Amino acid sequence: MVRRLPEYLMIWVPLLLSAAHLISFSIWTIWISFTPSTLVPVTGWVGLRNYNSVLASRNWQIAFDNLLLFGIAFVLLSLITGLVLAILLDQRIRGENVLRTIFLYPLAVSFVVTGTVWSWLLNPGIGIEKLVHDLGWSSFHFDWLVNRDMAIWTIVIAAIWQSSGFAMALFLAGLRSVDTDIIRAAQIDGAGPIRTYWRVILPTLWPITITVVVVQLQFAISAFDLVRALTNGGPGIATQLPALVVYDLMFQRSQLGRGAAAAVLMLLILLAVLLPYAAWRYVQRRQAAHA
Amino acid sequence: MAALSIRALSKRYANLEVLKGIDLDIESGEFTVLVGPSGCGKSTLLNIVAGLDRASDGTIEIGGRVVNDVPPKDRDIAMVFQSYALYPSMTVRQNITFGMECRHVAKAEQEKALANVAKLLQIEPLLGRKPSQLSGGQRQRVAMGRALVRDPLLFLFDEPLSNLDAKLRVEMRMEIKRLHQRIGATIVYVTHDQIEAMTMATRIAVMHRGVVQQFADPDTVYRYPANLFVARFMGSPPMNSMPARLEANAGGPVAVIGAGRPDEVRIHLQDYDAATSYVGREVVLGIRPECIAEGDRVFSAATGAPVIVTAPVELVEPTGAETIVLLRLGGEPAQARISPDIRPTPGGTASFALDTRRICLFDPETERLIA
Amino acid sequence: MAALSIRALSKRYANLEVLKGIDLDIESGEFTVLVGPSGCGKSTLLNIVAGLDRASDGTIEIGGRVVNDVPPKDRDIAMVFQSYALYPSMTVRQNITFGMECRHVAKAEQEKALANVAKLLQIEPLLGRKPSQLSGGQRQRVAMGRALVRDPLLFLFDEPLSNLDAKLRVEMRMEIKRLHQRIGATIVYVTHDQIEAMTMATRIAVMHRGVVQQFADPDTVYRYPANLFVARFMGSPPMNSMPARLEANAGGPVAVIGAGRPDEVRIHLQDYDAATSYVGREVVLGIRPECIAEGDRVFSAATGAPVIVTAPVELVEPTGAETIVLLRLGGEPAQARISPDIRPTPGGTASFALDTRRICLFDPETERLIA
Amino acid sequence: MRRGVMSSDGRPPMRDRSFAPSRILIYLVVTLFAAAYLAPLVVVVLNSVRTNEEIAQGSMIGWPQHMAWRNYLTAWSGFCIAETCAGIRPYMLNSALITIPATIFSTLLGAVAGYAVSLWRFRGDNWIYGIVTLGLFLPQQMRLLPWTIVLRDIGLINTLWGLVLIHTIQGLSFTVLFCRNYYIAIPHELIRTARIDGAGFFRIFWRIILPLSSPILIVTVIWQFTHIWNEFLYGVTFTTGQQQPVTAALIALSAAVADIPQHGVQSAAVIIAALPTLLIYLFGGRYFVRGLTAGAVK
Amino acid sequence: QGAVKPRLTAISQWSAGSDGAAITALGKKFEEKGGIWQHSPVPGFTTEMMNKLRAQIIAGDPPACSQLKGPEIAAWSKIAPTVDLDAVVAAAGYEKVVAPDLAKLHKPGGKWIALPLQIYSTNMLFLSKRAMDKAKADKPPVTWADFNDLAEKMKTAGVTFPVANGGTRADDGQKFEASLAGISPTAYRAAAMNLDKKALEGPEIKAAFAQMRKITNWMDPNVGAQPYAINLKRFVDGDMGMLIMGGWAQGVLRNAGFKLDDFVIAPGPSDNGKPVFLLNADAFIFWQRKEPDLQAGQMLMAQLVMDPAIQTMYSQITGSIPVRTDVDLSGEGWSDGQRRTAAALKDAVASNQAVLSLAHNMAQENGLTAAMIDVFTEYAKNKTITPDQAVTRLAEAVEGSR
Ligand SMILES: Nc1ncnc2c1ncn2[C@@H]1O[C@H](COP(=O)(O)OP(=O)(O)OP(=O)(O)O)[C@@H](O)[C@H]1O
Ligand SMILES: Nc1ncnc2c1ncn2[C@@H]1O[C@H](COP(=O)(O)OP(=O)(O)OP(=O)(O)O)[C@@H](O)[C@H]1O
Ligand SMILES: [Mg+2]
Ligand SMILES: [Mg+2]
Repeated sequence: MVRRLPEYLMIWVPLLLSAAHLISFSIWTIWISFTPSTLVPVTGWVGLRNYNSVLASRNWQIAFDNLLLFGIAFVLLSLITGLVLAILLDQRIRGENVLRTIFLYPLAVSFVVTGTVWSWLLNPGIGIEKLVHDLGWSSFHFDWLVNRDMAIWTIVIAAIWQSSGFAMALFLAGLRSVDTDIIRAAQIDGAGPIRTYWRVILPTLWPITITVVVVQLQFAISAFDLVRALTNGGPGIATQLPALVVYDLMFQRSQLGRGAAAAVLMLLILLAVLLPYAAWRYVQRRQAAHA
Repeated sequence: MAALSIRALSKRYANLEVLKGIDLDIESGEFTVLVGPSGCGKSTLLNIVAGLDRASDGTIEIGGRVVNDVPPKDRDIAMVFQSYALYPSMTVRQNITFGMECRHVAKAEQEKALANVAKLLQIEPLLGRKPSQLSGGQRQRVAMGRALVRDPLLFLFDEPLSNLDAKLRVEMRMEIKRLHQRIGATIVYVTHDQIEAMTMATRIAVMHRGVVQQFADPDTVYRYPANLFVARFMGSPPMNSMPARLEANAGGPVAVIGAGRPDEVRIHLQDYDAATSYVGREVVLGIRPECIAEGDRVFSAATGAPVIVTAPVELVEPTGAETIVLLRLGGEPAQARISPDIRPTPGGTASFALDTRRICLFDPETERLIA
Repeated sequence: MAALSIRALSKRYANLEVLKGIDLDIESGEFTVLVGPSGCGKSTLLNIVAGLDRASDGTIEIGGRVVNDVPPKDRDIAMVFQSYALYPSMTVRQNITFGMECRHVAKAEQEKALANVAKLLQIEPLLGRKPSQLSGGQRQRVAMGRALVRDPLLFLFDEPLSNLDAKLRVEMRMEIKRLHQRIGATIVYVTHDQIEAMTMATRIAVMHRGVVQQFADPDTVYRYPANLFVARFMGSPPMNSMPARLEANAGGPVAVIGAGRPDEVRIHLQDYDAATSYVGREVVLGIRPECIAEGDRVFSAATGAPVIVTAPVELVEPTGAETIVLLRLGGEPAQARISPDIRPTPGGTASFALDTRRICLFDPETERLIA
Repeated sequence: MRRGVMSSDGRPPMRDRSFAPSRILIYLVVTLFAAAYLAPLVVVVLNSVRTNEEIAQGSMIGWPQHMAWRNYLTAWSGFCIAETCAGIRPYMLNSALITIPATIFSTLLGAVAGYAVSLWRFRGDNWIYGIVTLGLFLPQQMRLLPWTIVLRDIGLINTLWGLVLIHTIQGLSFTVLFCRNYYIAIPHELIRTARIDGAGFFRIFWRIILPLSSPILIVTVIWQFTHIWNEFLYGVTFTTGQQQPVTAALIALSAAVADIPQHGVQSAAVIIAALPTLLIYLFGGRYFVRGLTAGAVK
Repeated sequence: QGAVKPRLTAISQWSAGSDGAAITALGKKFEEKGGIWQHSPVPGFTTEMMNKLRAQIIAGDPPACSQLKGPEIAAWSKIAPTVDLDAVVAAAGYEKVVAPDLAKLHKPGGKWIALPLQIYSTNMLFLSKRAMDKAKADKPPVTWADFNDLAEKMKTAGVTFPVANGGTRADDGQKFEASLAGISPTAYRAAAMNLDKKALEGPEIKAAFAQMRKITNWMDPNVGAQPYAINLKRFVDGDMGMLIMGGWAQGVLRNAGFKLDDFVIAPGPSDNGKPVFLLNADAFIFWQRKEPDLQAGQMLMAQLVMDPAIQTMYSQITGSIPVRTDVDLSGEGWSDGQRRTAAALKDAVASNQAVLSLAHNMAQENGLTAAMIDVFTEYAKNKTITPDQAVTRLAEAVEGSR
């Protein structure tokens, strides 16, 4: 036992620190969500009051609706974008390395910068719309950023720009690891490129797809910096998202208890996404074990 | 009619010439086996025939039509891969019908063809399963089914049995052979297992370094290997080869192994007319291990008495069904296959009978069979 | 002294009993081969001996010391894996000396041991290379070197040759055998290649479903298989087995195959005393394919004349060195190995000689050898 | 083991022999995508050499009238954050001082833990591994205050080491996940042989596993480096004045709400600040894709 | 004292621009007096600054003084001990020169714990000279009716957007508070400052929302979340007409290179003709420290902040007006706008029309303010919300975050 102490320390200390901080922080937040804390954490018990007021607030309701829309639209579109890019790059095209770098580099950029730059580009007064107007096409209209109904889509655009490279990378790797013989078999069977992709190659990618969906969903749910820099929840409160609401309540509005309640609600949303995934993984592993 | 004609086919990858002027004519209904060591170009040749790779030079005709520029799906071929290459996301049923679906075959017809093949291969109970739920042998059978359902001009098999264990391999080998006899298809079959080659082929093409070394029926390949490479490649343990001198003699030439040594071995060559021109020169003498047996063996159908020699024994390996003995003939090492219940002592000497009817002589320069 | 003693060893994984009370005593200097079909527990047993897995029950002694609780590195063993498991990031030299480095052997001593081993295995020119720059055979040799350099009480080999091609396998087989003879090490060797087992072992342990079916020298295993499983597992093609009736007769019992049929085959059992108690009962008769040969074959050292039968031929498979014939004896299917130049016609009949000295009888209930 | 996932051989000819029109279409679409992905970068680069006046009088998108290279000088060492007029240079250094150790620690510890979880197995490993990877999903806003309390209690508040600690521990979620998924594909025989050879946990790690780990280490290093480098919230909350990371300096430049925006200098600063991460992707991108496959698709 | 060298640790969000310049100048003065100035700017939103402050308070290491304003002073003073400044304030005779409403905010428990530094009015009206020329107007509007007339005139005269604007939350808040305060300072006091339930649902609120809708209709809808400063050029060029903004816009305009005669500054519209002053004051709160040098630093800082010369210097840099009502603005270095602002403040104080800005967190604690601004900003961006609905929503928002 003593002989193996260093290795136990090396294994357990980091893992335990990591696990412990996650568990204790979560418990702490849950506790705070039941207290009347405002500026700083205080003890006390207010039952579900914080939850009720968060759930009743327009901010949260809009944020929740937005999350549904944003989550679904962003995940689907970035999945499709990533897949399309991967398939295009898979065609043995010239300059693949350069293109791959181009699609990946947004990952290197901070969300704040992404949000700021896209807010320039998408702003009709100073960005693309103005450019097109100055070029002479004055009826061109692209004002999503300041349009209540469309502003959420600007976040979708910026988020896709930033993270579809990740999906692309995973899909590309997946495409490249498909057994060549299978593709050859399909050719001999008489399948054209489209049918080959659709029927033979893509169905083998769905474990990757699940990974991509989970990672992107996690991104969608915790999207914060990007939104703050791009729309800051506006126009009005049209692009509120739960992460924004949590931060706002906790730190801007000094309503720590409510913020914690919102955070706990966010965690519940996360669990709603993760539990089915975990269950799926479990079933997968069970099946693998039986095969 | 030639089902497949390959003329002056070559294939280069950058600076590497993988196939060098291959010529092959395969008749309809033939079972041709391509054998050769790893990397000799077997798969490349098959892929070019299938249209999955392009030839650098030469022409390919399938059923009398030049197909160099015809895409794989229009070549009327079916192919079975070593890895089976079953579509992992489709059921067995879908795997088999996918090709028909691509060719827009009517549903009813698909069903009929599927039912036939499934019955033939006895995979009816598996139709609803995914490939991952099948055993190796079952997968192999499904891969066969996918090819069989097409009824093509030409079947291409790329080492279809090499992923199976020994027992299953023997079974599937017989099954494929029976299948060939039943449907009379034209088959080109790649393997590097010589037993498979010998037992299944109507003709064997032995390849080495991108060149077809010999293309003949199995007996000819085994009995009269075109050169030393073929001689050594076919058969396990391989044919023994040793330098020998041809001397003139009354009843035809005599091959002398270890000439001048006290234990020199003299072999009268019977019916080996071509040998006369080599009299007085060095040759390479090839003798198969099964032609060296224990001293009291009577080789069946032998017309004359075997040559009996006494030779030093170096190593004895009983395999149960026979005993492999490493001995020295005129100082040259050779392997013998003797009866399982005879176990000479390593280090001592023993008497061996040589079946001299099956001896091959090779030119030491060109390594070609002297014939 | 027993180099390795295994007593009542069992291993359970959750609800699966992989090893069921294994007992083995292996003498110092022995070459023990573990054979058995895939999944029978060979690797599990080896891993437990190596200390990489824990036994659920039973004890293991190495060199007289109970090692159940000794970590692998202190058991004084060396192990070679099927995958070789060479350290990919180290050179050959480092791969071989890594173990000594771990045991803090002095540099000079390391060098000496390395030089010895490298010379023995002829890998001196490879010492500076990485495993990825080696061929299969070379890798195998390095893996051996890593084990040899330790000079341990016990060598464990887990299918060390199964990743090599046929030719290399034969060569390496001989090399390992020579090595064993030279250094006289105690070796436990796992394989599922019976030729390897037969030719290398001083004793073979045949395993099936977590139980040792037979533990004996190769000849005994081949000649007197303890039960039908062993009989069928060892040998390729496997031993023919068919139901037969024992009838009393003057010169000892007679086994009748297909009794009552016009083509019944009657075999006088010589020297098979144990058979008498089964007279009048059904048994399973086992006869090896090489004991069925063409009609004019003289089995060497045979004391009596062979039984000659005329039997229908179903399938003929010439392999070059011999011809495998599927025939029917008294209606029961059987395989025969006959001379390569004899090719009976499938569908017709031919005459076969049976070597009756080597017949085995099995109890149909217990499937055990009647002995 | 990871045989040529990205190698280009083995592609069937189907994909490179398609008839010309479809090739042209493919190139067209790829080019359009590439243009869209590059647009923001181009805009920032152009703006970085435009003067503030030029931007204020025109729009954010435009060709520079005269190259205002000064912007880079100002951004690098000129502009003021309150009384300090040193540009973003000192803050770049701070970011490096936080990012480099945190990246190294989280990668190394993650590698050891991933190695332990995947190749050694111990009681409860799956549980703890599951919890640790859940950390990927815990929103960081939620952790800000607890970290404050923790840093206070261990006396690391307002120090760079406090941030290193935070990023190391939080980074473990990612590094452990990816390292484990990578190591799980390493043959167990390697470990077994080494154990018989007499090597212990650490020797096996250092001598055998680590040399095999470069693909996944590249992934975790790239990932950790960019995330920590780009982090802002903890960076401003847990540092003071001269210790702040470069993201804080960038924000200081852009969030002067009551002033004329300094878009030119801001753009130049953004580019300088993003250079380390951009370069990392530029040079490491290819390995990133390769290692990602190994690490993520399990 | 004497032996220790005064030292001050301070945090603020003033990191750049004129704010940065002003605090830097203040630091210089502090150092001239022999102190050690350790200012730590926290860039970003106010939230980040407060996060930082909170973190330091939780860590038991608050700065000697920090930027904080309005009712937050009272709120934060409850979570950590503050310095009693009564003695220094009394010594400087400061209390009588500070507007009473303002003074109250800085002595929540009856004792001075924080000191205001500068004052802005958030409802100043900036008029573009060129736009006025286009509309042939020469006088700034006094009432909302005047304002609306002028806007219409500008619109017809070809000014694309009669109202220049930004798109931030504070911007939208300012539009409302300017409207309401201009319509009725009394109602503003009751509703915005005292959260009187009845006043919150009163007719003035509805009228204010109606006025705000008019204003937003004249604004450029494309501004998005950009700050108002992005439009300064269009404003000066006469493409936009009027800007309702805090006094700080003057400094920004001048920093951007525009001249004083490019624009006119006037008090925001007030229907009763007398200026309404929406007070926004920046302040420092002083946290209790044990270190003698910090304590000395705090005293020094307090003296400096109250010093008329320092206040003059500070306001001249930022464009604000001094907290002290006794500073003479007639001299060099003051702009007309500042003078007019100071005069307006005096008038407003006299007529009890100086009220605390809601949009800039002077009237309510942050939570309430943010909840109310939610309503304003949504109303500004969503023209389908009727003033009636807005009134209801505002009342609900107040109720919901009490
Ligand atoms: N795309 C390629 N580029 C370059 N060389 C190649 C390529 N494909 C195959 N080769 C080379 O061509 C030679 C023949 O390969 P091929 O696959 O046909 O061998 P094979 O006879 O099928 O071997 P095996 O029995 O191992 O399957 C090999 O040396 C191989 O390295
Ligand atoms: N960790 C494990 N958990 C559960 N079952 C296991 C585990 N390891 C091995 N087994 C099972 O134990 C049995 C024996 O496995 P083992 O690897 O010893 O077989 P083997 O004889 O070496 O087979 P092969 O010839 O294929 O190598 C198999 O059925 C296997 O599925
Ligand atoms: Mg091949
Ligand atoms: Mg095994």
